[in-house]
Amino acid sequence: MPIDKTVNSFTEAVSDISDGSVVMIGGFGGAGGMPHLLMLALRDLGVRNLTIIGNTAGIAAPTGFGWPDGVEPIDHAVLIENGQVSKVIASFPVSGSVSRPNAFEEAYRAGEIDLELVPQGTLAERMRAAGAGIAAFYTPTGAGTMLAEGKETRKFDGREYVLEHALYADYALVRAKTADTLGNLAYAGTSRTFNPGMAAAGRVTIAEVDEIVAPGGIDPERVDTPSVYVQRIVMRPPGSESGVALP
Amino acid sequence: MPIDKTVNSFTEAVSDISDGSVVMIGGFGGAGGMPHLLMLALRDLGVRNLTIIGNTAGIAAPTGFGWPDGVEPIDHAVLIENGQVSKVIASFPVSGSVSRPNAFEEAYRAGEIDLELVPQGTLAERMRAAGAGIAAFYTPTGAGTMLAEGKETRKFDGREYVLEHALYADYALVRAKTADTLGNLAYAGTSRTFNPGMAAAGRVTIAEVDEIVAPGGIDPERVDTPSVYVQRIVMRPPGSESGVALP
Amino acid sequence: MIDPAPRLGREVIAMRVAREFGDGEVVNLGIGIPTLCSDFVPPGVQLIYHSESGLLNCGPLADDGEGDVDLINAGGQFLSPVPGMAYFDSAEAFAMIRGGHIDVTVLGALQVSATGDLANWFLPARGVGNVGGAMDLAVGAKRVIVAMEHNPRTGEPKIVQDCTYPLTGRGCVGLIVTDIAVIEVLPDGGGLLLIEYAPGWGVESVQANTGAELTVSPDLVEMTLA
Amino acid sequence: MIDPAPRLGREVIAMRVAREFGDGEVVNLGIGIPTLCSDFVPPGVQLIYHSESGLLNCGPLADDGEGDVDLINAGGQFLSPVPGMAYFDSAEAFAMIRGGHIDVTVLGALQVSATGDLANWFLPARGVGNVGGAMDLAVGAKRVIVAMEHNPRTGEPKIVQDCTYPLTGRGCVGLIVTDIAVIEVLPDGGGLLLIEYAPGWGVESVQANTGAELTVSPDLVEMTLA
Repeated sequence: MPIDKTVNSFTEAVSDISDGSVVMIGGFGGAGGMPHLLMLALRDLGVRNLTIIGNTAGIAAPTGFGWPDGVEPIDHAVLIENGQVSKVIASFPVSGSVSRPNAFEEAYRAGEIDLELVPQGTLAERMRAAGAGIAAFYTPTGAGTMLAEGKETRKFDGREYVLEHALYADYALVRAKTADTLGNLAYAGTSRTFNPGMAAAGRVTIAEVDEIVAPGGIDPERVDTPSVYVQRIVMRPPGSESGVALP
Repeated sequence: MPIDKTVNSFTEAVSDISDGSVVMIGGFGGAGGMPHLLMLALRDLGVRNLTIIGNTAGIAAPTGFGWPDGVEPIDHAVLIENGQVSKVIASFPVSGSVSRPNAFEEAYRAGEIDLELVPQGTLAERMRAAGAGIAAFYTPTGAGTMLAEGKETRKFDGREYVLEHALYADYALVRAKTADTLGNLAYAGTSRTFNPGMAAAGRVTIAEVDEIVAPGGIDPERVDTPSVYVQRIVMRPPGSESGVALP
Repeated sequence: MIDPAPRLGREVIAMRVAREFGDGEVVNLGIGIPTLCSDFVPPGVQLIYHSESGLLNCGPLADDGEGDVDLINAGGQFLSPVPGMAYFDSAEAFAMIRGGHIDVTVLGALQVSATGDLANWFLPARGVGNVGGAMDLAVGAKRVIVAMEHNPRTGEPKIVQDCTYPLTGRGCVGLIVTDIAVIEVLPDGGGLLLIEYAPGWGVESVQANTGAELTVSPDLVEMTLA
Repeated sequence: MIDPAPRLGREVIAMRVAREFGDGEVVNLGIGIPTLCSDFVPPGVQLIYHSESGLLNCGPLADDGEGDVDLINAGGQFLSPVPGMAYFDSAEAFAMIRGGHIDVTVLGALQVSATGDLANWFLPARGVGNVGGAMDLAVGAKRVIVAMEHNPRTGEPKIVQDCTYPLTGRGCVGLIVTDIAVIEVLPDGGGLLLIEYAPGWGVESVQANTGAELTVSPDLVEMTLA
């Protein structure tokens, strides 16, 4: 049968995510590259005790980070406000402004959510390691800081490195501009960020895309995430391609 | 000043490579993706005691691997036959045919060249680690084999992994289809292979290209090797774009 | 012991292996008999081919003289393009392998042991060899199928209790398809299970050509390619 | 101690930092004063900007209302495109940083120590913070320049013998540019070298606002921006 990884609705795309799942959420923190409709579907699914992994933990509402003026942000906060998240793994979890805390910070202060804070480059590299079958690696990032506390360190050529481990997820929710039916993905501009790494690190990767094309519709030189990393694709409704106009 | 990494001749491009340099040579083993004219310039430069790092050690002459019929191959063998190489680091150093040894195998049997044999994926990953500032990593590849002898091993989740170290070079000679003057590179098809990894792992990376364009001449989504990894670019003479017609 | 019947040809081995492929699977084929498997994929099964040369999805070998030096497989042969390909570099090609994103790899072998150890890269007599991507495929692919002749021309067994040739990977082989039998490697050191024999062969004649003890499957059948 | 002269504005700090950039260098600018540096790059100097958001080379901030959600900097601001850009993912963006392919990064700081330790990410009073890419830049960039106000509004020194705030990186800072001075961090624990002071300031007044001992450069000069 011709391979076609399309699923017809966002509800169906996330339907097997369960209580306690570890879920990666793509993007950098702003509107671009973020799987808004998969997050809303996951909110509506209502499963709880999730670990979510992302660059931020939802900072757009208080700060407008990466969102056009006058558009209501949708991000990780929809899950946190709904009480579905028990742990966050992120590099930039809180609002840049002390006086405008995000939903995560309030839940964290209330003792409702755990945080594993990871330097941004280490977060990206741990995902890549998971996707690439590398169990662990030595990075200079964080050596001698509180984020290396309790971790193994080792010197190479006189410099201190920290041992960091591969970071997997049960599900990766990613956002791309274009998918072909085989699951090859192409991103747009700076919306690539964590999406390719998560696609490779997720045991089940679900891609929210602006358009789905037949095989050949993406230049083979321009495939950013090859199809082996993608299990399901689901298309945003026409008219929401800009990344911000949502139904 | 507008940045322009173009150098005007292959001779000039390799002129500071010296006796004892560690030199990566791009490509997979066939005609595509291999820096033929940089290799010939390095041969003419005559420096000796080189360590060369590549997927093969020059297998095209006896086997025709990846070369069209009737075209005389140019590969690592030009350096080996010229007595310039004292060590090879490769995954596929010898001809696939026992009865048709390549120049490397003859020199190896004569005790003139050392060999460090590395699994192909580990070779690629060690280069990536060098480019990415990762000192070392744990890979399952080679565990329990003679290529792991003398190396540290460690179990993660009950499975054995081998500690492998970053692999740097003084110079990386790579081959791309297109460069812009800033040094951004785009490859063609399966000629990408080891070139991006080497470009990142080389302290000085020299790219042999079919064409040089102004900034903007390569789609920013399609840059395979970003300019930070490239120090010099040099263009093949018009008419040799196919990869095989050489002056 | 004289063979009780002719051994199967290389194409027939490939044909039998190809019946193992599931629809939509990602497959990496080694050089030799494994490459032939792509000619015998059952109707209705669409595969995604992966190559260490940095591609996913490809067409058949290019016609003579039509080759493009920028479109080769891991054996250096020229391929033809198909819609829906993806190109990438060696680090990514092997991230896919090592990271468990390849469903099946088919490899040749010099020896396979009773616990599924694979030796397929180094001939001690030569003293130097190519490892290529074999060790990565052995540890990384979800399923490793060995396709080979059951015995070399010199007749000694290639399926052995313990490999004497240098290993490619330990305990990695799941299925062995040869010119006289199909043998499953049971998990966790459970040994070798004979599940099919070639027409005219049987348990005793296969065992006589094998250097490790075979358990006989209760479902043992003669190999068919229907 | 009362300030002997006005402190410099944020733009002037940025202007002074921008004089450190060499032609053709790859530069990563942090949020705040560092971002302003791009407005003051000397004529004849072409830089390649790197951002953790996954780009090399970019134009100035986009005009209001012209922003594209798919073209942002690490601070979430919309950028305008220029010819010769490259887009890539986070793993690659940080491979560039960690691998030593960024010539200069300019960062803000809460504290800098006499040995060049940097603390710029965690306010203990808040109890939770964002590390972002700061630790990667601190260890990875070939040269780390700190651009900051010499003292916070509360007046205590930010340049200290040992940082009391949690560190971003050890011994990573090479140069400190503030609103009253320019201070070099000498290699190998050699301490702090005062090389420039703001107009109307001098060795004593800068030292009085600094929590670690300053060595005075024989070439000490008043800061100029000519």
